[in-house]
Amino acid sequence: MVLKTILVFLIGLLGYSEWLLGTSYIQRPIVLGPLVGLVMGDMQAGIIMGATLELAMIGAISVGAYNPPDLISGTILGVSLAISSGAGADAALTLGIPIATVMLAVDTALGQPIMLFFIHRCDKYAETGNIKAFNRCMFIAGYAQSIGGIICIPLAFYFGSDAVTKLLGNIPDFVQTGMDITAALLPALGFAMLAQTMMNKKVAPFFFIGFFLVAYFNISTTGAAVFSILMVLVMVMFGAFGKTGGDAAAIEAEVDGGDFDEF
Amino acid sequence: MVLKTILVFLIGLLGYSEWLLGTSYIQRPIVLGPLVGLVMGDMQAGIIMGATLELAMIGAISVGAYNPPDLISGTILGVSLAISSGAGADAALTLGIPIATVMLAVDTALGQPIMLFFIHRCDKYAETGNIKAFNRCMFIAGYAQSIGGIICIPLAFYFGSDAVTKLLGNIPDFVQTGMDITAALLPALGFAMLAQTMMNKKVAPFFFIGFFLVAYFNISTTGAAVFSILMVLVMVMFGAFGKTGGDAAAIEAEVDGGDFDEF
Amino acid sequence: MVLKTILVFLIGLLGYSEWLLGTSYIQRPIVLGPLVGLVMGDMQAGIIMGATLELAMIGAISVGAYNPPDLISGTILGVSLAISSGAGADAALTLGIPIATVMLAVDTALGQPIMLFFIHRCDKYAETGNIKAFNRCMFIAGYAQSIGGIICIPLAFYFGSDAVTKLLGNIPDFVQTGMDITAALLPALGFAMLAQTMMNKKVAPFFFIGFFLVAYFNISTTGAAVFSILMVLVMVMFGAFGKTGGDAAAIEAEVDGGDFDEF
Amino acid sequence: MSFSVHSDYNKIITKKDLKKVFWRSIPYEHSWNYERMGNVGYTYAMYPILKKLYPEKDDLARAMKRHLTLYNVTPYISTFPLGISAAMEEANATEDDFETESIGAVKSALMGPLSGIGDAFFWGTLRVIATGIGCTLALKGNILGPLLFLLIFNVPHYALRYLGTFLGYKLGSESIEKITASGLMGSVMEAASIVGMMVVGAMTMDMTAINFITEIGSGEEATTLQELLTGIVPGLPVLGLFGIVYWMLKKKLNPLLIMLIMLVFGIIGAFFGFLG
Amino acid sequence: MSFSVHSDYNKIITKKDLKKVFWRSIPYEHSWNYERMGNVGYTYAMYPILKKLYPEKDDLARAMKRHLTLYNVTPYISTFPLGISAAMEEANATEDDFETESIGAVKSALMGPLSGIGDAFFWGTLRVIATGIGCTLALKGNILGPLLFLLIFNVPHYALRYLGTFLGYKLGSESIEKITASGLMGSVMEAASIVGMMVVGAMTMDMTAINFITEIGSGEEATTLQELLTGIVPGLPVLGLFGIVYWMLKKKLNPLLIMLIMLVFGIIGAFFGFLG
Amino acid sequence: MSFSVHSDYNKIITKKDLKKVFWRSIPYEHSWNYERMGNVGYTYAMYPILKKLYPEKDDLARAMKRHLTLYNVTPYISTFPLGISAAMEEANATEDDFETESIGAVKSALMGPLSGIGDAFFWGTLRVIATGIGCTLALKGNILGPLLFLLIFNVPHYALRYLGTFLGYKLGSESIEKITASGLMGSVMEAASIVGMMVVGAMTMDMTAINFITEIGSGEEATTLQELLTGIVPGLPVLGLFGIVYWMLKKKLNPLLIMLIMLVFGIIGAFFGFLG
Ligand SMILES: OC[C@H]1O[C@H](O)[C@@H](O)[C@@H](O)[C@@H]1O
Ligand SMILES: OC[C@H]1O[C@H](O)[C@@H](O)[C@@H](O)[C@@H]1O
Ligand SMILES: OC[C@H]1O[C@H](O)[C@@H](O)[C@@H](O)[C@@H]1O
Repeated sequence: MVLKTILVFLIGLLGYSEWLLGTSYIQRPIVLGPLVGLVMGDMQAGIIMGATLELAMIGAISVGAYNPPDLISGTILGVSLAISSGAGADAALTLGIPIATVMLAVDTALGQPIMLFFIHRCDKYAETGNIKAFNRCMFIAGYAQSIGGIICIPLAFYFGSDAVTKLLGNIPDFVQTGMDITAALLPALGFAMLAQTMMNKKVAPFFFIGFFLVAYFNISTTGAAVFSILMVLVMVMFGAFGKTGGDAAAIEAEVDGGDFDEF
Repeated sequence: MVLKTILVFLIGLLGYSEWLLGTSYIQRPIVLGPLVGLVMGDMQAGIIMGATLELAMIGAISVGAYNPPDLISGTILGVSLAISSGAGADAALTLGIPIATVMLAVDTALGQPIMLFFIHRCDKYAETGNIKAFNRCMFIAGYAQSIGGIICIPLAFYFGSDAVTKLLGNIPDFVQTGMDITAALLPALGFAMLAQTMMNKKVAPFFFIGFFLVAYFNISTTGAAVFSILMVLVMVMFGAFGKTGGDAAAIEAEVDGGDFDEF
Repeated sequence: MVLKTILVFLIGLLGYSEWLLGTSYIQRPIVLGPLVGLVMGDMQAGIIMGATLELAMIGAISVGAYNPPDLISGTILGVSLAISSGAGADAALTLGIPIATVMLAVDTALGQPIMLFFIHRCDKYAETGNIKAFNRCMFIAGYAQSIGGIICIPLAFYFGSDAVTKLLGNIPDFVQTGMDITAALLPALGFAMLAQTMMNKKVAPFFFIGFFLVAYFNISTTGAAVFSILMVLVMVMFGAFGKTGGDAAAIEAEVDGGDFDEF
Repeated sequence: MSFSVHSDYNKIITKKDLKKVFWRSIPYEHSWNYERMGNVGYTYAMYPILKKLYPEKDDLARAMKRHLTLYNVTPYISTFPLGISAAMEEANATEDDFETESIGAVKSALMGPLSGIGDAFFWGTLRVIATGIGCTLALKGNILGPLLFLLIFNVPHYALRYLGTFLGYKLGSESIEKITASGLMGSVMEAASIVGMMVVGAMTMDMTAINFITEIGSGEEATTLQELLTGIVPGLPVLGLFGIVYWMLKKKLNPLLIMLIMLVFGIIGAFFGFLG
Repeated sequence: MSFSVHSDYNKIITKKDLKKVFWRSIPYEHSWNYERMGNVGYTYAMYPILKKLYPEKDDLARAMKRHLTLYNVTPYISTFPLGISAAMEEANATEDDFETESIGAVKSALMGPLSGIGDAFFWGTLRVIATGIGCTLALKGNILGPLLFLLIFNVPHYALRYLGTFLGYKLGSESIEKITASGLMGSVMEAASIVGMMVVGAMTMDMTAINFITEIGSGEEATTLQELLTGIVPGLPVLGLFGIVYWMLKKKLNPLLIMLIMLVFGIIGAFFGFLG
Repeated sequence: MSFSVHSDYNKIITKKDLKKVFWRSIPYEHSWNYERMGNVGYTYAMYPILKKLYPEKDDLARAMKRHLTLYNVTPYISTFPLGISAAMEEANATEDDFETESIGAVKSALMGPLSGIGDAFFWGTLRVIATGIGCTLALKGNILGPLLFLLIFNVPHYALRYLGTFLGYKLGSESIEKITASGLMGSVMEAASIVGMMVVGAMTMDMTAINFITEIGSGEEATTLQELLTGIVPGLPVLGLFGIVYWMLKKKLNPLLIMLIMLVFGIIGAFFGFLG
């Protein structure tokens, strides 16, 4: 049992290395399923269960800002429990999906804040030029976001997943909701930091043009890019650039230190 | 009965002073109801009936150009009749709402044209500097639009509202419809007068840009304002203003007295 | 029978001369019906059947790029068969509509390519200044697109339309579908040829602005025209033209022979 | 920029004058009409300012006429644009090169956005809250219902209406000073008139309506004249109406006459059923 | 500007020439094709004008080629752009510094809006009225049905078609005179070519269609290649098609050959089911 | 322009350096976070380039900081913008008048469009195909299922990721040369920063979300605070959030502190139910 637990732990680690290894899809159920099957002594079942979970979870990918359930813990625990209890592929589904959901909650509530702490350490080390520490923090940050899964997979496998899930289920709902809300707010910080490096009086209006093109007309970012490129081309053709617009210069001089900086 | 009629008339007058008194909501059923109750000797009933009407009419507010039923006559006559006939809050509703609708028709058909006559007197007195007359016309104009209600409330109360409503119901339908149509046309006159004070060759295209932004993309006026501000900011930044564009000047010289003035 | 066949053929020819004669609606069922009736000896029936088909086919007009069923063959054969078999107006419908549909297929599959061949001859003759040949090709081109109907109407009338329709029905489906698809592709060729006569660096971005205004916001071509006129007016007012923008000139010099020409 | 509402009164207008504007803003909606909306009310509230700034009768008349053009704003914050107008009129009266048209342009540019915000807050939020609380009590016959209803709405209402006057004046006079100092007055005036013009264009489309309901065709092909026209260019009927009225004004037709023509047109349209 | 349709004929083109244009506009749609639509018909109608303006064979050939580019307009008002083109060709033939490209630019800019108005009026309104009246009578077997049908439609049709010729010419020549006098010819040409280009871009998207129906994935995730491409950028497939054709033309491929390639592509697409 | 991917390496960066970038792009998403997304991964991949270009420790630190701003792109084509950045950094290190800000502007401008294309191809197409084939086999218990799944996806993935590096570098360095030669560097930089700014604005709206679910009113009149705010101006809540955060950064608040404030705000919002 201890050996199996270790092996299962390693499969989990492999899954959580997905992004370290090029986002190459090694974390998908169709890949992890067989490995778990091998450990549990029934690879055939592992392949089939993996494919079943894969199809059921085909929509669970992260594009943009959507955060899918944690397929890794779901697959590993679901498949291993199903095989050990002699149940079929359906059981892997019924066991795996709630685990994946709970673990997503744990990871957002616990993993994300820890991760962001290390991301901010990277900023510091970049400034001091300590590249080793930078790399280390990056490495840790990546695993930190999966801290829940990394700890829970072996525990749940060893002690039975029921016990662990119940325990974790005690995190109050509002904490998870709050974390989800925060995850949606956070890009504002990233974009604000980015905008600050680019902002000056002359380009500021364009930030808002892009913003409101999306807000009012519901077009995609690509659409905003298409129109901004065409607009800039027209401006170039009609000589908007190059001449240091007398007005603009005067305005900069005037409003500098004025309201905009306070914004 | 005569005393009560006078009191009811005064309540009506108070209601129609709503806009003179800061649009402070004294005309709402929840406020007028209790006053009518007091006059009719059952304030408790007035409060309840007022609140009932208030909730039923919660959507009857004038935002932009929508013209709601005349709540004042509806409330006063509805509540007073319901109380005097010993009926409940429901009766106030069933009596009040048709009255409010008929009175709206009377006020649009009769009140609005009279009002506009006095509004135009204001223009004249502003020009001659006769401020007293200006104020008087403003005062009259405001009550003129409610002329129907002001006259009808005491009459209906005294003679029974059935008789009066029937009488007024004889206004042909097409007159009311016609007045409603005209009310929607009239802003064109106001905006044309406003545009005329602002129009010149250089800004004329922007009138149409604003117009068609709303017409084609169905955005709000605020949206048009947002985009126009951003556009103007860009123009300022890139020095569109200040230089008396050679072309523009030439064009003005050329087309002056040309087609546009005829528009 | 031969005389009638000739007369029916002439009616067909008249119908297919619709566009030669000013698109004056002589091809509509309501007009052709009576003529066919006259030939068949029952003008009254022809009038009624024509009107019946007319109403049923009221939507079958070509506006923009939509290609309606071939009403000419449908009406002529439908009405003549219905009258000769002593059936009523309903029969004219049931017979006429499938014929119109099959003939549309034949005309797109056969007529269009032949027509385009002659259209391209016109280009050649315009260049060599051979105006007679130009006119001849134009004349032929117009009838070429209706080649199916012109041949089939007398044949079908003489041999019975069943036989002919069956014969034509043997054109495989995918050919007709393919022709329909091609018809929708062809404007790209026309517009590309047109664009090539107008394209230069300074106006190229505007092609894309027009294109994407329609693609992203789903407005009509007229809408794109409205906004482009307003935009150009603003540019004129603020002096975008006339000065040979230093930048623009430099760019032209630079990118000439560059990527854009390869596009 | 601190958030104190008190500005320096170093020209002609005093705090007392602005207080008058506040008081006279109260009947602002009394004369609200379908032709030029709050124009008379606005002018009424501006009167003390204009009177003081323009001792000459002719100047005063011209100034009043200036404010008698169409205006619309949520009444509860009407003092804010009034304050700005006061500051601009003051600049107009005291500075030589001030472009008088900018007063109207700025007013116009603010109409739409201010109404959007004001309506959302007062009609959409505060009123709904007041009605909710008031009715809950009143339905039980409690006289506190109507009283609370009035208080919940009117305390913030009058507070904001009062503050708005000074806020508007302060914003107006400070901006004018800044812009004058920067020597960009010309550009800013032009920019303001462009924004004003666009907002007027947008509002014309937004607030005017004409609907030709004449049916064309029958059965499935049936459509109305309105659909046909807006199918060519959305807003065409409104634009046509606006164009005709604009042309009539150019031809010096009396606005009252134009109004009567519109009235007759509307009633005829309803009678024959081509308008709806 | 008065509304008389008669212009001064003080250059080369006479009223008689324009009448010829009107007559030759009648077969305008006879050679309507999917590639360049009304191009041949337009050129046919322009011929008498071009013939007169360009006595040199080479000039004439070049002028005809100029009008053989894609054109589309409601046939009943085709004479209006024809009249404008006539005036512009005249200016081109008589003035030295006239930019020939502007003839095509103005034509292109008018395509979309004129068709919009023309279709709405003739196809959408007049035809429906004529059909309604005609059918009501004809259904009772009355021969007046078809006759009235033709008259109701064609009397206004030919009246407008006739007038359009002179109106277009007048508008064209007067505008040219005005613009020449103002010395702004250069700006106006540039402006016209911009509007023309935008309209051509808009129509390319509007009137070309290509639909890759290949399915990708299955079940709930199923989508088509078309949806995927337009999901990245709407109009991408049409733009790609246009780009390829444009590139082929640049490479001097014969348009007839390009057409054949498209035909083969379309049929193969239908056969293998990747186009629909 | 030929389509060979090999460029001349005539400055500092060599092919070997770019290969390092490719290898180091592999863990790109490992440190993907909700605050600045792929920033650390991007910097990690850029490191060998930066190290070589900026021997001075200070310069290097500044360069790294430059790339630690928010970045997002489909991981499989991350090497393409990395290649461009490499070329631009090289120009920055070797040319005197290079505007450093343009490096970030170009990166930002490419974020949205590249992600759109990359996601559609990799997530939308290739993955779905791989899953389809893989699962069909695996459901029968065939071990080829998972293997084919991995191969079908990863062979094109790594091929494109590898090529992208050199393609990006080539495009970047060639464009820079061309632009430098034309003397238009200034204009292009300005143009790039405008496009970048617009894309950042668009993405801020696209990728940030805040939803005030507090209900206002009851019954039919019921609405939420969110609807009220977006009814005034769509995107207002997101813009407000962005504005506050921007202001906090201006006030030199530590980003980590800001993040904590947001976290607390989010959890309180969830607890009291005003956010959702
Ligand atoms: O829309 C602004 C404003 O318009 C009119 O003045 C009235 O309907 C007001 O109630 C409203 O606040
Ligand atoms: O849309 C304009 C025009 O397009 C084509 O030429 C035909 O469909 C005509 O019937 C139509 O009027
Ligand atoms: O949208 C681009 C990109 O965004 C994030 O980085 C992740 O969701 C990726 O999977 C995705 O490709």
